[in-house]
Amino acid sequence: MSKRVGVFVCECGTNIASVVDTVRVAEEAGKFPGVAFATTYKYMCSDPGQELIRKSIEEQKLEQVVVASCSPRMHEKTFRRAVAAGGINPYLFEMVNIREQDSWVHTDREQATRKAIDLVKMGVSKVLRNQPLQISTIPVTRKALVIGGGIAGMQAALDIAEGGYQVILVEREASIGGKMTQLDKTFPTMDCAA
Amino acid sequence: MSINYDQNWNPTIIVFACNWCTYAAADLAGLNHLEYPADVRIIRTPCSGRMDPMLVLRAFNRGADGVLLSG
Amino acid sequence: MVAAGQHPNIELITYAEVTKVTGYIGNFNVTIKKKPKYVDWDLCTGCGTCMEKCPNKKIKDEFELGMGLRTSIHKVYPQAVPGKPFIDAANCTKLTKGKCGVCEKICPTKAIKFDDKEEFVNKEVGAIVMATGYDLFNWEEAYGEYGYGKYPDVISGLHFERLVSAGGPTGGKIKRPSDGKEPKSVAFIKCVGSRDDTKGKSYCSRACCMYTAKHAYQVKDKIADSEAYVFYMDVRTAGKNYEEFYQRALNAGARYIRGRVSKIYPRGDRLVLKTEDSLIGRPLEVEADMVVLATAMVPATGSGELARSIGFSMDKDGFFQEAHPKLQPVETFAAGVFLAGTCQGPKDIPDTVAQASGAAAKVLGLLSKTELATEPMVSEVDINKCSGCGLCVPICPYNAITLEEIQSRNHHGPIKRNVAQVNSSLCQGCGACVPACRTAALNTKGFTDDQLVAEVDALCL
Amino acid sequence: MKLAYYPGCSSEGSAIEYDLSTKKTAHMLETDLQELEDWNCCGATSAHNTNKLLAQSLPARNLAIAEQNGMDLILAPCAACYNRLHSTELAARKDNALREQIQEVIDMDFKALTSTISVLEWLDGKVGIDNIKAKVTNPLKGMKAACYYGCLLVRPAGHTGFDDTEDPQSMDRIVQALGAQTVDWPYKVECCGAALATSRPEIGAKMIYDVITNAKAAGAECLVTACPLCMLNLDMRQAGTEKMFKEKLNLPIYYVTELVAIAGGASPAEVGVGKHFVEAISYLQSLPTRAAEMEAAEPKQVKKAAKAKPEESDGTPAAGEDAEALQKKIDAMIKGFNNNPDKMAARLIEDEEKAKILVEIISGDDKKIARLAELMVTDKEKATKAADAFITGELKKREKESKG
Repeated sequence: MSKRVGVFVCECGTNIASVVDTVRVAEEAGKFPGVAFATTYKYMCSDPGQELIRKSIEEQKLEQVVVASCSPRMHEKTFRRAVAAGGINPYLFEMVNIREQDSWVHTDREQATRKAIDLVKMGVSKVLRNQPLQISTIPVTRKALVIGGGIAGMQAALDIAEGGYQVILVEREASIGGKMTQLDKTFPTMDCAA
Repeated sequence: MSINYDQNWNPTIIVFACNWCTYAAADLAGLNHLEYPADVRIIRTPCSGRMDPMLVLRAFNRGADGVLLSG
Repeated sequence: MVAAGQHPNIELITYAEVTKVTGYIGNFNVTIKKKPKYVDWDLCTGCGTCMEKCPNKKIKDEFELGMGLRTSIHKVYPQAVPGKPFIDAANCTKLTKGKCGVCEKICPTKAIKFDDKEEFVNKEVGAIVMATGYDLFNWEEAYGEYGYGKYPDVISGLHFERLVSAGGPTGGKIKRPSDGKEPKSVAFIKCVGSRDDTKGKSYCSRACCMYTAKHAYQVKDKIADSEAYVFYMDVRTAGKNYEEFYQRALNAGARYIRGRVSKIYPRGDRLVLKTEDSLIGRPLEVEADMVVLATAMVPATGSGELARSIGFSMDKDGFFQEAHPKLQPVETFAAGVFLAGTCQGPKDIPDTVAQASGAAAKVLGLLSKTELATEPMVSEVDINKCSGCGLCVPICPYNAITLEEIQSRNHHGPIKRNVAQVNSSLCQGCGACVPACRTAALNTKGFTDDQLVAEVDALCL
Repeated sequence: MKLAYYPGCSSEGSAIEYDLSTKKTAHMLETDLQELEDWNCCGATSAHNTNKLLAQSLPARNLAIAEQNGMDLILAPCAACYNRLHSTELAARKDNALREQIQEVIDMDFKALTSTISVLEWLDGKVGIDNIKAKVTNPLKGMKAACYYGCLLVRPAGHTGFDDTEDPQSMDRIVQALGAQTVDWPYKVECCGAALATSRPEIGAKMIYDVITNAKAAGAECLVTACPLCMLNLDMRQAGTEKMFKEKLNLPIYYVTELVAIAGGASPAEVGVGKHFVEAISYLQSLPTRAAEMEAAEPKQVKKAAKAKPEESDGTPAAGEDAEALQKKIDAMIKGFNNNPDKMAARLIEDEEKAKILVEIISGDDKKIARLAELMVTDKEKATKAADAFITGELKKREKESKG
């Protein structure tokens, strides 16, 4: 497999850049084997940030991408889309968490920067071994189950039913209504609960 | 109980963190800006069930000072 | 409520519980236990003759929280939906002692079915909305200073709702449970079980400030020359028109006193509340005829087991855990399972309705697709390496691995052998099977041994 | 049973009778109390308000002495001593660093192995109610006591753990075992205000007043405590409180151990009851008379209940009549029903039509007549209601028959 990794280091405004020396991280990343291109940007998840990734893939003929920014639980999907828009398989991408697990939990600039460099190195080594993966599909049973027939359950069931789908509403008691039916009037309008 | 260690020593500590709990918890620590030593390096695993003892041995073999499995 | 009961797209299954959920997003298989009602609701017209004639009339009515009486064959309450009665087996003399059977004799449609049995049905669904609601904190077990429930005129807010309700045991007249007298002075205590780390829960139950304001207003409104005292820690009125409603209660003459009540004890036929006015820093004693406690909301009993069986988590208080507190407040960690209402955390009616509609929108988004894209980071088998030992099969928590026979060949020629196969729709990519595989035939895509080793090496060297 | 005994400073001064009676009780219940040698002050109030480590080291030294002597349990009768010793032992078990620090301060080995118990735990939990009952030779019949636990003995929750913090029952069980009655009253764990006696006497006196009047309102004739400070406050300052509120209170206060010892045969004087400020011996002496009065009053109470509703002159039994006289009245009523049913019916029902029906119903029905007669003697209102019910039932029956 060709080894042309692009590394994109996000500053997240000052969230990352105030603790981690992002420029140095990008410089160091550029020296890792396989890395063809490394840069920083203020907000990598923003439209211009994603455009930067897309354009760099094209211009630098990148084959794999590493984004060093926030937690993958936050923006992994965003960047997979950006990578795909650049024309490479979205799974030839790795995300490195230098915000939640670095800049937000450390205060020593030198140590945090060294950690960020290590984490980027880890991401690059991994992405070099990534395989292109294909998304498959599964069928959907177009029917919903609502457990509990109180206010929440009835409202959800009605909204789904109004949307045109079948709903099964299961209630523990012999009548739906839940606690609501025991209430008298309800604030702030003081209209009747049932 | 207290641990005395060289303040200048930067150990290599590898954490294998389950994506669903420990990794999320580490993110939550970040959200709350709870500070901890910067020697910790987290490797994300899809689940702690994915952990292979081989990986722990590999880490020690390559010079890690400590390994934490959490999930 | 009636709308939910009549909608052609809604199938109501009441007096039933979900006991088992298997499958995954878009393809859940649900087992529902229908408890025996002893009445065939297909035949029953809901005429109510059986309820009139049932000789067992002295059963404490759960709906009225024990303040009213009901018969053994009964509806949950008169306007129940569906409007049909069922038999409470524990209190029916026919079912416990084999005597009576009056309802069976007089039922014009012969709908009574004393041999009714528990029944299990299976349903296929694509999405699940959890709306299991809340229970009230059991203050009688925790608050000795309020008498552990031994004073009949110390009641919960829900009791008060029944007392002011036109359909309640007193026909909407506020009367004391002890002697049926109209209370001239009613004291309300907020945060009973809420915001109390020692005896109750640390969280705020959110709805109590407003319903207590409503109760105090109702006392002033319904009882002439009455006093309504509200003992509070804070008055939290964050909601549209909420502050205005609180002011309305104040204007009606409700007396708000900032202070915790440390003790309630009887004096004659009244109750004394020992408390303080913390704004002026003075201890206080207030006499009242009735005390209403705004008790905390806690998760509904049994909801925890349900969550565990489906496979999503709960928070420290037992409420269902949303996938993200800000960005995914109606989703759970189990894809395709959504949250609505107080099962996720204490909330009032407007918030409940809003969240329920939010959950419904998520469900509609899901059901509008005929097919779903799946995460490709799942396990795969290298059949050339697989020895067919089957160790991985019981390890998989999602039952995604099976042994299949394949045609293969060795140096003697073609043979048949077993190899493991992963169902990629069921596989959640946890990778538990990988370390179990002795021949390294299994790997999780995206988290292969090769990749993880590379990460370890990158960090250590 | 062998217990280490920590008397505490008050046992040699204000609470001599607590010490005396505890020792007497121990002797009677075959508990071997071994007083700690060279014990020191527990540090209550003064130490834990000023220095946390000191407040834990003072009691820890006593615990360490008990530990050296191999004692598992240490009895601390004073509520404050109990609290300080017990909380120290819990804190030291939980926090090893603290335990080591305390060791350094007291210069002794301290493993926090000994557990501190209160008098109530000892009597209720270790000796047991049945064993106390077995030793009672002089039951305190006739005594109506309010068991007063005070603010400290069963608190904080999850710390003392031997009884409920809001509605404790252990002392009630002990006092009942001695033959006395205990009252259910709401002030059993309220503060007596002892700490305010010198700094804010007007508040302190109000708190004393509240505790005492509440006990009396619940029907108590004396108060039982297990805390020397409560005793001091409620007993010594009762006279001052009476003066301040211009009201005679006169409620004798006893230590629970005094009562156990006396019920076990000790004389009140020998356990120090004579040392109390509020005279407390005469109430004990009056118990046999009170017991006799109570017994005599019991059948009367039944009649009082029967008399609860005011009635017309007919059939009302005068107070003091016995059951025999009651039966006579009932018999007379039955006779009246049999001989002159119309008149009797008129006495129950005003409406003539209805009265007529009643006569028809009861004629020849001995059971109904007997029931009505009995009710007329005991409670005429009920008799009227019963008659009404008979008539309504009959009318319904007739209506049905006419339809059928």
